[in-house]
This record gives sequence, structure tokens and C-alpha cells, in this order.
Amino acid sequence: MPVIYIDDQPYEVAAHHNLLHACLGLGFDIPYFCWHPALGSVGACRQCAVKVFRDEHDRRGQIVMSCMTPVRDGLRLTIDDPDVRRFRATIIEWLMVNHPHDCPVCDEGGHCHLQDMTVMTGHNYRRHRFAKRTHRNQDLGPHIHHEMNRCIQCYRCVRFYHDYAGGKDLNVFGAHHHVYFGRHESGALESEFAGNLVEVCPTGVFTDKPARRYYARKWDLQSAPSVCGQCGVGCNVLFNERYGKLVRVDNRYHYEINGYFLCDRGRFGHDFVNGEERIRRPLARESRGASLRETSADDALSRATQAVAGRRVIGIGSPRASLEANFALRELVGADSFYLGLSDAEFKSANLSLALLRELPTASLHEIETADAALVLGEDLLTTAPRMALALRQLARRQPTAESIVACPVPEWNDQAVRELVQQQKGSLFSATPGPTKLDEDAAAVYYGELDEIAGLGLAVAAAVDQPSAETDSLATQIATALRNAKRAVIVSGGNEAVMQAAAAVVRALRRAGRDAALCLTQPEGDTLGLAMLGGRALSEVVRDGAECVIVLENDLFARLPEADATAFLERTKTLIVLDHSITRTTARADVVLPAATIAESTGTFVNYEGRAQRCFSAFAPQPDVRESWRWLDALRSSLFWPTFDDVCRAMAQAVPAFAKAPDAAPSAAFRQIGNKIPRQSPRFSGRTAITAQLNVSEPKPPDDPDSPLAFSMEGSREQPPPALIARYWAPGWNSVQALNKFQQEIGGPLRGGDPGVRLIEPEAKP
Amino acid sequence: MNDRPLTGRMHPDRTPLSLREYEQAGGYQAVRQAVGRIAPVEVMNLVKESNLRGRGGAGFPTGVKWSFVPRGAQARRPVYLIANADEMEPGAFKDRRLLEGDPHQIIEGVILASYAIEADIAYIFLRGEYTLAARRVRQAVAEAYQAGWLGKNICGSGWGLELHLHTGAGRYMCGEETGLINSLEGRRATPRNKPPFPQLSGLFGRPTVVQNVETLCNLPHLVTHGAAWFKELSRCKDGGTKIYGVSGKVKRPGAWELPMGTPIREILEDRAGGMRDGVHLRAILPGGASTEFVTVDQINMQMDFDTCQAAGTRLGTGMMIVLDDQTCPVGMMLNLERFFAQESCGWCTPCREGLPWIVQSLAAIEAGRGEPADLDILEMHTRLLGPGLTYCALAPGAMEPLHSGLKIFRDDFERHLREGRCPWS
Amino acid sequence: MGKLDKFLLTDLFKGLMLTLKYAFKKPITYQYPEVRRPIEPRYRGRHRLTLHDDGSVRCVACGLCAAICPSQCITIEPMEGPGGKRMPQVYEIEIGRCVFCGFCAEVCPFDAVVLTQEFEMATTDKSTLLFDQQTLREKPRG
Amino acid sequence: MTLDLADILKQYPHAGRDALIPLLQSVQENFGYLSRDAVIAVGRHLGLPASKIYGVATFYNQFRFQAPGKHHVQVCRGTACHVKNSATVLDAVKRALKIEPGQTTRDGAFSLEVVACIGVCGLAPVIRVDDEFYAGMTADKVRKILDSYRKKEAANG
Repeated sequence: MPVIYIDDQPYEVAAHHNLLHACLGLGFDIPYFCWHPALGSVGACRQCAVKVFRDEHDRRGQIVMSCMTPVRDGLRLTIDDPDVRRFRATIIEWLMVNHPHDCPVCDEGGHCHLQDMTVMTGHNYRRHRFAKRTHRNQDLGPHIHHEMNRCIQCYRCVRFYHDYAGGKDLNVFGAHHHVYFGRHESGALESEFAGNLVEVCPTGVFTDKPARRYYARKWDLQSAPSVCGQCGVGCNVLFNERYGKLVRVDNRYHYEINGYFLCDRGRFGHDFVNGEERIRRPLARESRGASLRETSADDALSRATQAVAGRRVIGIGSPRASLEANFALRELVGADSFYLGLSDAEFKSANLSLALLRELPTASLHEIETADAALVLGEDLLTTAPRMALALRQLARRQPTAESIVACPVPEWNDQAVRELVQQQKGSLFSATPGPTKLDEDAAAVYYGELDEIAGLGLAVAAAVDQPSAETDSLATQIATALRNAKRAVIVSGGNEAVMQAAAAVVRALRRAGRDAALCLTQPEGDTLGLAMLGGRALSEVVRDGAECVIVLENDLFARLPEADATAFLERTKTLIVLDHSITRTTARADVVLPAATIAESTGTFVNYEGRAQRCFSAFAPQPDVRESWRWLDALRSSLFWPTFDDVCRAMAQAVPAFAKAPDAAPSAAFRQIGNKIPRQSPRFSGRTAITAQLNVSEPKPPDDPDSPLAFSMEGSREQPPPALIARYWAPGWNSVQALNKFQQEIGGPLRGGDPGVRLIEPEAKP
Repeated sequence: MNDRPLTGRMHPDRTPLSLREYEQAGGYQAVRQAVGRIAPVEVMNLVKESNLRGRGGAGFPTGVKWSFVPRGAQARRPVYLIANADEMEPGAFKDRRLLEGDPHQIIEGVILASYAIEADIAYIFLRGEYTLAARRVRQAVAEAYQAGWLGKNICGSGWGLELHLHTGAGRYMCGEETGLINSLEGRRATPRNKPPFPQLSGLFGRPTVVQNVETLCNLPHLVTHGAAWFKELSRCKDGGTKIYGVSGKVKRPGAWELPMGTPIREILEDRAGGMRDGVHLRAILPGGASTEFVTVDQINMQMDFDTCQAAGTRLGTGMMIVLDDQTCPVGMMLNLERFFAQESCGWCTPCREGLPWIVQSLAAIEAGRGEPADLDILEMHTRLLGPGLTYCALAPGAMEPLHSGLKIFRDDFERHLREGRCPWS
Repeated sequence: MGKLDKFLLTDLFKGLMLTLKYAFKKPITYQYPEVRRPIEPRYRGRHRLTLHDDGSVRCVACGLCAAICPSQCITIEPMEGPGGKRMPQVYEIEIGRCVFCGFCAEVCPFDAVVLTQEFEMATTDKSTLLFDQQTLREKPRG
Repeated sequence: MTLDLADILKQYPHAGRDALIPLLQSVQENFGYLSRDAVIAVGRHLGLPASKIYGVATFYNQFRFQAPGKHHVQVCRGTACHVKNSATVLDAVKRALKIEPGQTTRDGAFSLEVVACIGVCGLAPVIRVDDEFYAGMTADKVRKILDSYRKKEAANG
């Protein structure tokens, strides 16, 4: 590894990095704007200037942009030189020429990269005394608020939206100091990843529009690490709360899964937590025909306990509830009476996924991004697993790069130069779907057909992998050749059994040929795979079986069963107990409704498409009558077995061998850092003592959290917590999300202490 | 032998030479001599030997530039050659003269340069406003194709060249070689970072050489008459002639082809006829708008790359702008800087935000609303918009007249501040 | 001290003399609340939310005062006012916890919260010590 | 108008991104400006999204996005005119028409363009309305000239 000298001190750094990347990784603070670890360098902002010296005798040095300077052995530089410091401060002064200084009313205020960098450079006095230029804002739809005057023209938004995510409708317009970033006319942004602009933009040009309704500063938010349950990818998120409302969902970095970016479904899809449809009090009806009325928790519980006692009870689980909730239901009703709350097709596909994952290796999103070829069979990933589609796009972008930079040596981080070399070349990404998808334009070849035709194509590819023949020019041969030539290949599928089997056949064929291949099977919901691992009977059987008393866990039967079957089944049920957080058609027919906590208010474990168990923690304590489902279900038993989350999680690990490692997904509630819990609130959290003063001037005790090592308080450890417990990205001088740099082993690499979560499935075939 | 190879055979009435006229005057002889007869590397070595330096402003030795282009099996095809005819600098009009007066000369130059670097496709990137030149070049290209000077298998050598004419859409940045390449690709003409240099990854990510029109026009004569002859044309160690121009309040503004290294005084007095009556010379921008001022006492300076550099300025395009005593130097600089601020591409911070600030400060001073602190602001910009600190050379170029102007015309700036008005208005 | 002094109660009379002396001098105490003491110009008393000429609050609910407050006694809930203007929906100071450090006024970018010289906030009911926006807008007494 | 859009596009068969600028140039040559419809049609022809085309077109000085007005006003900002105070002339035109350079008045009567040099430096400061040159402009004269065009317009109905 090359050694560079910063102020005459030697440091070892990785050879393939630029100087900025290397210095930040060593813990030095260099201000920057246009550089982003996932987007590379373009040298536009000129903010990251450092001074390099020719040799140890050179005292004059030369100012260079660290982001555009490759690391080389023996390089000597200084970050803290009066000349560069003045230059960096002047860059901020230039940016401030037209910046509106509206921090007090700006939603970015408090987690603004521009604020951080301004303080870092020390610029504090405005010398420009002329009028500022102004722009008109655009309406960019319901999710993104646009405030163009704040723009500092770092070009990150277009580079992310256009180059990285393949969006079409955001661009840069105009020239000189009238450069404008937006759409060519007002209108909602079309990309599935538009929400990331909020985090990519270093200042308040693109801000989270739903979060604007709550006007909360980052330091006032109570946050907890969690997992998105909108699809089976299991992206890591941070839920942020203020005044009992879920204010904002932020990306939580996970090297193997979502990296720096989320899809809009994950970022903006959790509004139901604050929704009108939320069930906040237990509901019960006196008799069939009477209407559902609010009641006390005790009353609802006693009704439910009575209904359950001594009867055969059927439990219907849910792929959107945590493993623990499903396990608690299974324990309550017994394994024989536990039905997986999946539709017929989902049931089959989930069980097949499980079998295939036990046989063949799978790949994380990061492994997809760095693979050399991929084949998508049957899935429109932009709807079923959008973040996976983004990962595949990176594969398609990255793979020709690797070839080009052999012919013309350019460092991979030199974004523009690399794209120039690659031009329109596409990587070895192939897609076979029933209809056009947005991923098609990144694919080298596309095939449209019915699902059985797609399965046929998959089998043909498998056959062609087995018997390579150069003469036939069919699509299957073309795909097979590309897959065989790849160092690492990924086959993506899901949904349909025949297609999944065909995908598995391709993987098997590639492995027979000695190639490293992995199978990725999408899952429709956050815990579908976990539910299959827990095991239970098919929901179609429930219609036949029937029972007097049925408990439905966070599920709507009308969405899983044919309308007639669901109606008939519920007609026959004497007592229907439903646990859910929002009103559905099933809760409307229930006799007792127990209000369940949402994912943002509960602690639980979810298993993603690759069999990785991940822990979510409650961002805020639910309202008094709202409880986590496993708590309600435990209360329905004759005596309490599981006072805390760790109890239920341990019990599950013992009872279900597949989940033996589930408790390791995150530290247990007993975890302490220097004797302290990890605070969910920032040290700057405001109004703690007065926030409930309108109710009682005496400050109440903060809610207890027996379930996790996190505290509903600003007090606790100030150290960097273990990765599974990171509740916010903050470091001294770094208030924006860019503070993330300080949490990684190497910038853009895994988190310090390893990425959270634990894989539960060990495939027979070793990768 | 002709001492004005570039312009000597042009018609005095400014009509273009037709293909027949051009060929009769010895045109396309160089192509016949070189293509297929001598190896491309030999052509490159000839150019290296002749000390031909780029006439676009930077003065980089042409042969050396070509030597970076990968050859043979190494080269990723196609290789491109681009003639830079996007002449947009204030006061510059030499390329227009060459394109309108003798369009076949530039085509021949393009063919020779393309042959030397083994290019497959060539472009002439023409400034959009040059409609007359566009018509004439388009016609000439068609004639050249017809005569077999362009197209497949030129002179039976097996080597072919496609030549396209592209008219620009108007941005000064298109004159910067990487900005030009981006524009040609149908993108915004923002410059690119170097390295990688265009010789390795240029147009469409392929090896590309961008050469000024005047440089290319020298090639046919250089190839026909040899390096020794070419070096003898000049009055300094750089080879060849140079088209010098003068604009401003002189008796006969215009452009003339003279030996490289002709002193300013000769150009100004012998060719341009000296200053108009009653007007006195104050300073000269010797190489166009983006070069440092030289004062009257430097008027004997030879106009060549090295002498200009030694004197703290640049030869640039060789199209000098003359400042007289009846024009306000602050106003003149304001006009120049407004042009540069307007033509900034908006990519990097110092240029995008710094130049408009300079314009605002200069405008305030010119309007009598200046403050002493404005001079410090201007001075700061001349330091911090330096080479290497900005993304490309536009802002450093824009700072050159301001940098020297602040020193030479310090008294005039202070008079503006003191009197609260422009003394010339 | 001699026995004589003790017998003659000298100390007592000395004391009485002092009292007698001051009985004819001007008193140095103030007869509060009838008489009010002048307040030092930089005295930090009760908060006030300053207003624009049209009667709207200057506060934009940026949250800096709440963040800087060492006793955490300021609560702000922002909202979007007329014309998309950001303003506080709730602005409460729990004056019973306030230490009158003045950081809130110091940090305010719009001079929207200031500390007045009013200090009379005694009450028998602690719940009245929560000053809402309306109370904070009012001009201080005296 | 000499050609319609389809004809122009036909001249660039199988064109890629590099044909974008020449194509836009021919559209503007024929229509006087780039209309929204034309941009979208060009985009469809080249397989480029409209935002990308606008991104490129707005970068360059040459392209206009509003139909030129009935009367096209050009204000010269060349060096000669600058020396004779063309800045105030431009200001006066902007104030009189209430538009910025590159725009067209709402009634479509006037459009304004700033040109580097019209080439009649002897008449500085000069403006040109349609084919008519007006020399030695002042703010007052500008107003009068533009008013006379407005009156003519009104008289014609």
C-alpha cells in the first residue's frame, strides 16, 4: 500500500483512491461538496483543495483539488496551510454570494452539509454587497420540495438522479451563474429513487416535502435504527419521530444492502404510522351485528382470553409482522393451528424460495452491484424490489467500465472520464419480463414473453451453459455466453414457481461449469421469507378447516384469499380477534380488535430475501393502549411468559432451530456502553423538561424501554454505538448525513464493527 | 519563395479559391506527396522538426501533441481529428479570413494532420455566426469529396477520411478543446478534466486531436517545402508565419500574415498605420482578450510565444487589442469581464461565482459607486482564479487583463473611487 | 467589658442611640410594591415575543432558542402561516424552569425573542408558569 | 416556414445524440424558435428525454424558446456601442417592453435580443427593429420609437 505524508507524518492508504477519499478515511476533515463516495469525483466545486509538495524540500507547494488527485506513493501534502485554508474559505464565500442565508426557515437547517462546511472553512464575513440572483422554484410533486435559490451548483443531484439512478426528467439548464437544476417544466419527479435527492443535495434545494409538515430539526428528532418492510429487500432505515408523529424516514447505511440510497417506497411509504386509519384504542362488539366500540385494554383482553380459553383456535400469521409476533401466535395456537397468512401463490413461491436458498448461494445488493453479469427472469424489479433494480443498474454501468479502463487507464472514481470512455456501452445485464420495465434500457438484451415462455428461456440458457455451442445465434446462447464469461454472475427471479425453477437451473448449470453464480429471489413483503422459515399451513386449508375462534395477526384476509372464500370463512367464525395497526376489511368484521404497534413503534426481527435477520427498534413509545403484537399475544396466554423482547426472541431461537442465530441480529437489551444505554435523542434535543408542561409542569419520567439497549432519552452513551444500534449520523462538526464518513471502516465500506444483521440460511453449495 | 504561405494566394476581392484555382496554385500537392508515400510517423516527425506550435493560444508544439496519440493496434478506433474554428474571442477574426478566403487550404491541412495521426474521421467545428464561411467550407468539402481528396482510399493509399462540418451553437467554451468535444457529442459544452487528455480519450471516448485552423493551414506548405524552409520563414526559433491582427482606435485595423516574431511596433505602425489622429496609445492586449496588458515601453517586444511569456504576457491568438487614452480602462475591463462572466459554463465555483462578482464590482466602480474594498476584492480574484484552481483556463485567462490592468491603471481606478464617477464619461 | 458597663446597660443605650440616629435619616429600603426600585438596564427578566408592524410575530420557529436553552424550557411547534410563511404554532416557555441566561435572545437570528425587565411572575399555581404565545406577545407590565 | 418538422427530422435518419445540436439548429432556422412540441418531437426522434434536450439547448446562446414577436428588437452591445453607453439603451428597452433579452412580450408584439455586434459601429449606440436601424439611441428615443410601433400596430387593428 502506498504511503502518503500529511504534514510530514506517514500514512498508509489504498492505492485506488483519490486523495480526498483517502484523507477523509484517515479521519482528516476536508470540506467537499461535489464528491460523493457512491458518485465519484468530478472536480466541480473546488472545495477540497489541499497543497501538495514536490518533495520534502519543497516549501512552496501547489494547490490541487484532492478529489481529482490520485494517491501515489510518497505524495506529500498539507491540509492546514494558510494558502489553502484561505482558498477553501473563499470558495464558501463565493457559494454564499447567491445563497439566501435563510437557515432559520430552511428545513435543511441543522443537518445541512453547507452549514457544516461553512463552519469548517471558517468563512464568516460577507463581503459581497450586490444583489443576489434569484430563481423560480418548481413543483416537483408530493415528495420533494424545491427551493432553487439555495443551490450551490455542486451537480450532485443530476449526477445521482440521471447518471446513477437513470432518471430522465431532472437535469441542469442554462449556463454561467444562471445554472438551474430541475425539470424542464413543473411536475412530479418520475424516478423511483427521487427521494434520495433529499440526502444527496448538500443544502436545502431538495427537501423532504412530507417531513416539512412537521418542521422538525434533526437535533429534535428521536430516532431509532429500523428496517423497511415495504418489500423483501430489507433496506436499513432510520425512523425519526417528534411529538408522537413519524416525521421522516432516512437512509441507514448498510454496506451489503442499501448502501447510501433508498427507494421512494421505503422513504415515503411509512405515512400510515401517522395515518387517519390507525387503530389507537382496542375495539370490541357486544354481539354479532352490534357495532365495534372503543373499549379499555383490560376489557378487550378479557374478552379475547375468554374466547380463546379451552377452544380450538386458529392463528393466521403475517408477512408484514415481525418474526416474534408470528412466533408468539404460533405458540398461542399451537403449530398445527398456525397458518401462514400468505396467498396461495405467495405460499408456494415463499416455500420454493426457502428450498432454493438452502441449496444455492444468494447475493446481497452489494454483491449484485459488483457482479459481472446478471439475468433477470420474470420480475419487474422496479415494482417488486426497486432497490435491487438500482443495484443491477450499477452492475450494468460498472461492468463495461472495468473493460474500458484497461484500454485507457483512468481511475474508477474519475466519474466523467469513465463515462466518456464507456459511452453507450451496456454491461452484461439481461432481462426477460412479461412487459417493458424501466430496467430495460440498462439491459444489453431484453426479452418479453408470457411467464412460461420466460421459464423456457431460462431453461434454454441453462442448457446453453451446459453445452456451449458457438454456432447458434439465439438469445439464450448470447446470455449463456455472457454468464459463462463472467467471474461472478447473478440470476434474479421471484414470484412464479416455474420461472424460479428455471432461474435455479441456470445457477446450477453455471456452478456445474465451475462458475461463481448466485440466485436472488425477491420477496413481496418484509418478513415473507421469515414466515416461510417459521413454517405453518397454507391459508387455503383454513377455509376447509375452519374454527370457532380465529386470531388474525396484522393481515387482511381479503387480500390473501378469494373474496368468496374469505367471506365464507369469516361467516363460519364465531369469534374473530384481529391484531392490526390500521383499519382493514378484516378488522371491520372482527369481534375484538387489538391495536398493534407499527414497525416504527416496535422491536422485532425481520428476514430479508437473502435470509438475513435484521432487528428493528421502536423509534418512539406507542400510545398507552397500543402494544407490539407479540405483547398482546403473550397477554392472551394464561400467564405472562415473555416480559421483554429478549425473552420472546430467545424462546423463538430455542423453539425453532432455523432461528437459532436470530438473537445475534443486534445486541440484547442488556447491552451497555460504558455502563449506559444508547440514547435515541441527540444531546441537543430541545424542550425536554417543558415539552409536556401543558399537561403537567412536573417533568415526567421518560418511558422505559426494557426491550432494547436504546433509551427514550438524550442521556446515555456519547460513544459511537455498535452498528445495529446507530440511531443517527453525527460527529463533531458533521451534522449532516455526511457524518456517515465517521462511522465506516473505510469510506464507502462496511460500518465499523461490521454490518448489522445475521444470515440465517447456510446454502449447501458454498459460494 | 512565398513569404506569406497562408494568405499569399487568396483573392484580393475576398472571393474564395475554387478547387481548380487551388490545385493550380499547388494545392493538394502535399497530400499527393505524403499520403501513401511517406509513413504517418514521418509526417509527424516533420512537424516536430519544424517547431510548429499551436496557433490557438496555448502554443503547444503540434508534433509533440500528436505523439501522445496511440498508434496501430493499441489505438481504439475510430481516431478523430477536429479543426477548431470556433473563433469567439473578442477581437479575433483570423480564422474567419482563412476559412472564407481559402477553404481548400484548411481541408488539405485536416487531411494531412489526420494522416499523421492515422485518424478515421475529422470534423471542422465552425462558429455558428460564420454563415458565409460555413457555406464556402461546405461547398469545398463537397468538391474535395468529388475530387477524391476525401472519402475512402485517398491517393490509392488504402487510408480514408470522412470530414464533417459542424456549426457551433454559440458558447465561448466550445473553443476549449474538451468543451468543444462535449459540444460535438451533443452535450453541454462544459470542459473535461485532464487527465485523461483527449489524445487518449476524447470524442466519444476515443483518441482525438483538436487543432486550431491556422495551425492546420500551415501543414500543406510545411509538407511541400520542408521543415527547414518553414523555420526560415520566422524571425525567432518557432517556425512559420503568424497572422497578426490589430483592433482598436488605429488608422487601419486588420489582420496580416507576418513572420513569427515580428515586433509589436512594426505591426502597429507599419501595418495598422499607427493610432488615429489625436488619440494616444496607452496599452496593448497583445494576444487577445485573455492576455496580460503590455505598456507602451514594451512596444519593441517580438511577438512570439517565448518572448511574450518572458514579458509576463502571452502571444495568445496574436490578435491585439489596443487601448487608447480616450477610452476608460475600467469600462474596457468591465466589457471584457462581462463577456467572460457571460461565457462561463457554470461548472466550477470560482469561475461561476467569481466572475459575476468581478463584473458587479467593476460596474460599481465605473458607475461611481465603488468602494476602496472593491479593489481588494478584484485583487483577490486575480490571485484565486489562477491556473489549477479553476476547472479550465477560462477564468485564469479572464484574470490576465484584470491582473495587469489593476497595476497599470491603478490611478484610474482610484480616480473613479475618488471622484465618484467615470472621468471619461 | 467591666461590670459597671454591664450594670449601666451601656451597650443597650449605644444600640438605642444608633436606632435614634437613623430614625431621623432618609430610609434606604424601598416600600415595595408601593415604591419600585429602578432596574439595571441589562437586567434579564421575563421573555417577550416581538412583533412586526402588522402585529404578526417575528419568530420563524427555527428552533435555535429551544436548542440552546440550558434548562430545556422552550417548546416550539412550527407551522406554515399565511403566504407560506413559517411561524410558530406553539411557542411556550416554562418560566418556572427558566434560568434567565438570555441565550435564547442571544441566538435568535431575527431578534424575535427578547428578555424584558419584568420580574414579577410570582404565583400560587405552578401551572400558570407555562407562558404561551399569547402571554409572551403581551407588553410587559410597568 | 419552409419545411415542417417531420421533413426536418427525415433529414437525420438513424441519428444519435451527436446530431442533437445540428437538428435543433435546423428546427430553429425554420421556425424561428424551439417550441415545446418541437423539442419533444426531436426527443422522440433521437431517443432523448425532453429535459436533456432543454438542458443542452439552454446552455447555448443560439437557441430561443419563445416565438419571436411581430417586431424583433435587437440591441447592440459591441465595444463601440458599449463606449457610447448602450447599457442604458438596453435598460430602457427592457423597461419599455417589460421583458428580458430572449423573451417575447405577452401580446407577442415585440421580442428582444442582445447581439454582440450588429456591424454598424459608426451609428453607435444602435438598435435594430426588424430591418430598420436606429442610430444614436437614448432612453427617450427608445421609448418614442417603440411607441410608434405600438401605435402603428393599433392603427392596423
